[in-house]
Amino acid sequence: MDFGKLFELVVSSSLVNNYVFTMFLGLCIFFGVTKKMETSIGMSITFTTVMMISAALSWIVYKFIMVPLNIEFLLIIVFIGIVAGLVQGSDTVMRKLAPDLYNKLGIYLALISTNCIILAVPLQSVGNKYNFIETIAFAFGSGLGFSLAMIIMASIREKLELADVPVPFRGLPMAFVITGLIALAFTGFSGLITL
Amino acid sequence: MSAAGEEQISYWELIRNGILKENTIFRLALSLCPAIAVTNNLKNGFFMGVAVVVVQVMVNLTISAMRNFIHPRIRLPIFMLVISGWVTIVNLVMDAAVPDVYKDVGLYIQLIVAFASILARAEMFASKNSVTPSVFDGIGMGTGFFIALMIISFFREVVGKGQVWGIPIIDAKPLLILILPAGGFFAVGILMAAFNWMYAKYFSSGGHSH
Amino acid sequence: MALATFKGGIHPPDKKELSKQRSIIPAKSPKRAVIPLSQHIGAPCKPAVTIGQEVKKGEVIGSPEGFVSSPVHASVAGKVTGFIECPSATGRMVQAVVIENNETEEWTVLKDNPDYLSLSAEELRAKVKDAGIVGMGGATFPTHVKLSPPKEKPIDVVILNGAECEPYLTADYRLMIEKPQDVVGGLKVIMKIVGVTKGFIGIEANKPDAVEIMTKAVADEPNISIVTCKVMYPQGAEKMLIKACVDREVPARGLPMDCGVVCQNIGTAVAIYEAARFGKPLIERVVTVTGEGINEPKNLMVKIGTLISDVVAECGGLKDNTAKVISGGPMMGFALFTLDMPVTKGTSGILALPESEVTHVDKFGPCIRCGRCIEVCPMGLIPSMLSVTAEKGFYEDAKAYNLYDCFECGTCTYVCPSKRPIVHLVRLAKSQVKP
Amino acid sequence: MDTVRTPKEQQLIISASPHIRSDESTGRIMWTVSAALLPATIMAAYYFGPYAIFLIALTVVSAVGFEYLYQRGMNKEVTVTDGSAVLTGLLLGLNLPPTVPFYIPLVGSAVAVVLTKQLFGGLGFNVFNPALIGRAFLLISFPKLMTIYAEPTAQFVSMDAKTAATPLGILKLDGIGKLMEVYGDQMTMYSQLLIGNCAGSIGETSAIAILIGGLFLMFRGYISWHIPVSFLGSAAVLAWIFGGKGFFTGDPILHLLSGGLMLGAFFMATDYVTSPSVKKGQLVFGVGCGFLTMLIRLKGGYPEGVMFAILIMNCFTPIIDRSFKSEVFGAVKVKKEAAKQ
Repeated sequence: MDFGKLFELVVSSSLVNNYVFTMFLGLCIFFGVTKKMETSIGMSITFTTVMMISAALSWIVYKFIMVPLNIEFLLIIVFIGIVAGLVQGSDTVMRKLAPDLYNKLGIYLALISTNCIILAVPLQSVGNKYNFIETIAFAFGSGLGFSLAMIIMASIREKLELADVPVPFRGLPMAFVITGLIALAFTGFSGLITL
Repeated sequence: MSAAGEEQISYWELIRNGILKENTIFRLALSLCPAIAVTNNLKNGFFMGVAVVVVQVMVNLTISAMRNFIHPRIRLPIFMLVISGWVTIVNLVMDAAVPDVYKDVGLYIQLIVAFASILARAEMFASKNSVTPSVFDGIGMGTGFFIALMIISFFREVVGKGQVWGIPIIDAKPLLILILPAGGFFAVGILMAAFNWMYAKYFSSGGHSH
Repeated sequence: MALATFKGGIHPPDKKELSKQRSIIPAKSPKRAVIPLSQHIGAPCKPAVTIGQEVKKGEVIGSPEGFVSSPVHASVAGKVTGFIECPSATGRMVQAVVIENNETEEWTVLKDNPDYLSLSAEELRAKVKDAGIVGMGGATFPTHVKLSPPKEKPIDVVILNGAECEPYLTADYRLMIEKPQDVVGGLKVIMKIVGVTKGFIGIEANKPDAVEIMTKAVADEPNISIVTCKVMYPQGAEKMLIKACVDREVPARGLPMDCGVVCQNIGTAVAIYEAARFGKPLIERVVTVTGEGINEPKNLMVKIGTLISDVVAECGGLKDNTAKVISGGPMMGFALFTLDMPVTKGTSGILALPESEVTHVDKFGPCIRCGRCIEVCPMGLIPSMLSVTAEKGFYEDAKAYNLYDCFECGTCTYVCPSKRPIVHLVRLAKSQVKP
Repeated sequence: MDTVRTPKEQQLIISASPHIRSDESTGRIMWTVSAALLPATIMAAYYFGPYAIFLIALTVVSAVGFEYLYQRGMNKEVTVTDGSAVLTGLLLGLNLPPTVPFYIPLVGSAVAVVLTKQLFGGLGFNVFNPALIGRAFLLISFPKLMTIYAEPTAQFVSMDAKTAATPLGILKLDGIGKLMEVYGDQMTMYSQLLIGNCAGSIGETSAIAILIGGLFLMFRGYISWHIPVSFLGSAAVLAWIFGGKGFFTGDPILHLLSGGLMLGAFFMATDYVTSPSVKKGQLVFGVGCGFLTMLIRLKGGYPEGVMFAILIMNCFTPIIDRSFKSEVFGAVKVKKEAAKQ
């Protein structure tokens, strides 16, 4: 196993090709939960975990069921089924086995099922023909990047609560401008890793 | 006034509602990802918009048609199935019909399946109404989204490249940043603020409540 | 060796030269003394005299209600002519006894105790209580309460506060120069009351003559040492002084007794000495009348109940350019809206400042996060965030920035380049939320 | 008693304590920092001629103008005299290549003042350094124009100067060998970089001029040592370790003296509003800037990383501020006692 490649994959998917700042995915959740620091931290943990598990599951299903059966064109239906099933399943399991954790993070689970990043990760990993370990690394990096973006955004928005933003810009428009500025700063990472 | 006339008005209201009051992008702030990702030129924005309109209308149509046959407890999985079915069809059609556009927007076409707005309309409107209003609702919501995409991508292509649909129209140094990620956020943020300002000034008053 | 001090603090111009050289002289006895019944923190006194009653100097006219309270005595001999509502420095109205001075200056019977140190701690504490002594640095907390620490809080050190870090004020300085033995005597009484063997007197290094005189005065007292502190505002704040003298930190939101220390002001010590030695109640105090707006700055021994306007008149009156009159020092004192109020036990100074010396800013700028306030805050707080959260009405958020640890010393406000009224905003936030 | 005057009581000013204030003001800080950039501006005039000065002047004037127009337009109090717009304009001007066309400064200051500062609520609330966002926006928007650097002529003519690559540009494309070829030997290279005789942005080339201004600010207490020292220190250490072919063979002095590192460390990273306000946080911020600068210089797609490094660390400032609060007096003891129990 080439650890250098995996490391580059993580750095690339978290910083250089950050889902939020360069791919514009997960924006609904990104803007939705970053009003408070606590929520975005909870979301980060839940998200990264679900992302890695669903990417792994999807990879297995794709490789060992869909390819042999020659039903790759049903990709979307199958993957969304996996994500929905996984979220539903982990909801039930967590409620039974770890009620404390469920009380902390359970509310975020419900939000995840219709999120595009969760779906984009397996789609991209299939598209880029990653192997199993690479898929996990890619999912981890993407989750890390999304978490980073959410935490930065939450900290800035909390600070902005105290600021006197012009009325038409209050709320979402300003969040977009901030995201743009962060994206501009993150442009500095471009060219860091050329995969 | 005749009953038919009233119905006419309410259909118009449905479309107007989708375009203005509940504009998916500018007002409800849903399905934002493609609003930035595919809007760096008008052509991509156009086809993405068309894809969304088609999916929204067809999903509304399908669900309202079969609304009496779906058991409420399993309705969400069925909705998801319907949506992903239509997305798959649109996806395959796009790939075949406009391969150059599909190269750019393919991932986002596939991700229409995760649009909160489509599921929300299916749940809130189509599953409770008959086929005709559902189709009009679909057209309204889809068109609202379509128009928003067109505005954003027009703005970004003109300022960022000096072109419209790939045809140069302005002979000056463009602000390249607008077709890049960061500029996309700025463009949407500024257009959204402009839409808020206009909406507050011209549309929210005079009988149309918030 | 570096001088003892604490972390943070500022150097405002000390302006003590205005009144430094003026010896303490007795002020004229007022024709009418207006003596508030609430001159301390805690329950106000209830009147112990009736209208028309003749009283002598030192007679009790208000008796304490409850433990945290302190009696009030007549400062002149004469006839009680009425009870009125008079303004206090903080702007509240308080009940006061009016005594028409009969100019006899006749004292009530006082019990002399040449051998005061042989009295028991209990007897001494009772004397302090009966003399109506309160913290004279401005806090006016009843001293006998401070000298009765609960058993679970053992005290091993007494510190006298001779820092007098407020600019302009020289009352404690003059006492140290003129009555060093009384100061030491007071300290010894305090040490006896709380039963400790270690005493310190902390003096800022800008008063070398006071350090010298006090060092001489304690030459025969092996248990008492003089600590020269760095010139730094707010060196005279209890917590800062304790840190400087014995390197202990009073726990956050705690009291000095939580780290085994009792802290008293120089003026209080002298009053304690006089109470123990002569049985004399607290009816007069040293007031520094100073500032660029006063014609003749002076250190006066003023009878409690003398009107500030009379005191000011005795110092040649105000100059034409006077814009602000302050009770106390310029950092923590109160701006007065009228001079028609009496000197009380907590009035350490009367300060008249011309327009050029006071920065009164109608509008203030946004916080530019320069961090100056964080650097100077002696409590290690982040005043910038306190001010911003309070300004925007997020009072609950201010609690996350340790709102209640602020003792409003004003260093942050002094240094703020945007002229933000940080202390004022902190008070606002404190008034809006519960701890 | 009649001779004694008591002022009419209504005339007494009532306000909350403290009643005295230091004579420091926001305006004075901004103007002093601007003044500290004077040596760099003079060197810029010497090396890049009148057009460079015209560009700087244009940036300053337009930054002030945009702030004035915005505040008038939004019916806000006009605060252009506090000098913050002047400073933003000056910093942006000094960060432009000396040959850009006139509209570049205009776009840059509009972005800096309106998008980065005023939209956030004006001075004190912006999250990003306005001048740097202005420059980053320009660099992304006009990648060609913003990377044409003129050769310093040391003459007061420069309209059609010869173009030249910056030392860092040469280093990135052709390596250290080519750089040595250009300057002859190491000492000449250092001295030329020190006085600023090399291609680069208008105000960033002369390390010594910036250093004079920066040390002046430090001496006056307007900036503390924490950010510049940790920024420059970490950058130098990383340059030494990773800058060469093997480990520990890099040239830290070359990296310190070239590009915008000095200007960034003393004047941009130390911006009060966008850097952490607690000292410990400032050290973290400085080290982060140094690390990211060297990461981008050595591994990234751009030859210079100072601007992006500071902007990225600006993103983290609120988090750093949350994580590093100052130590409350007496709190340590409480913690220790709690641990004992």
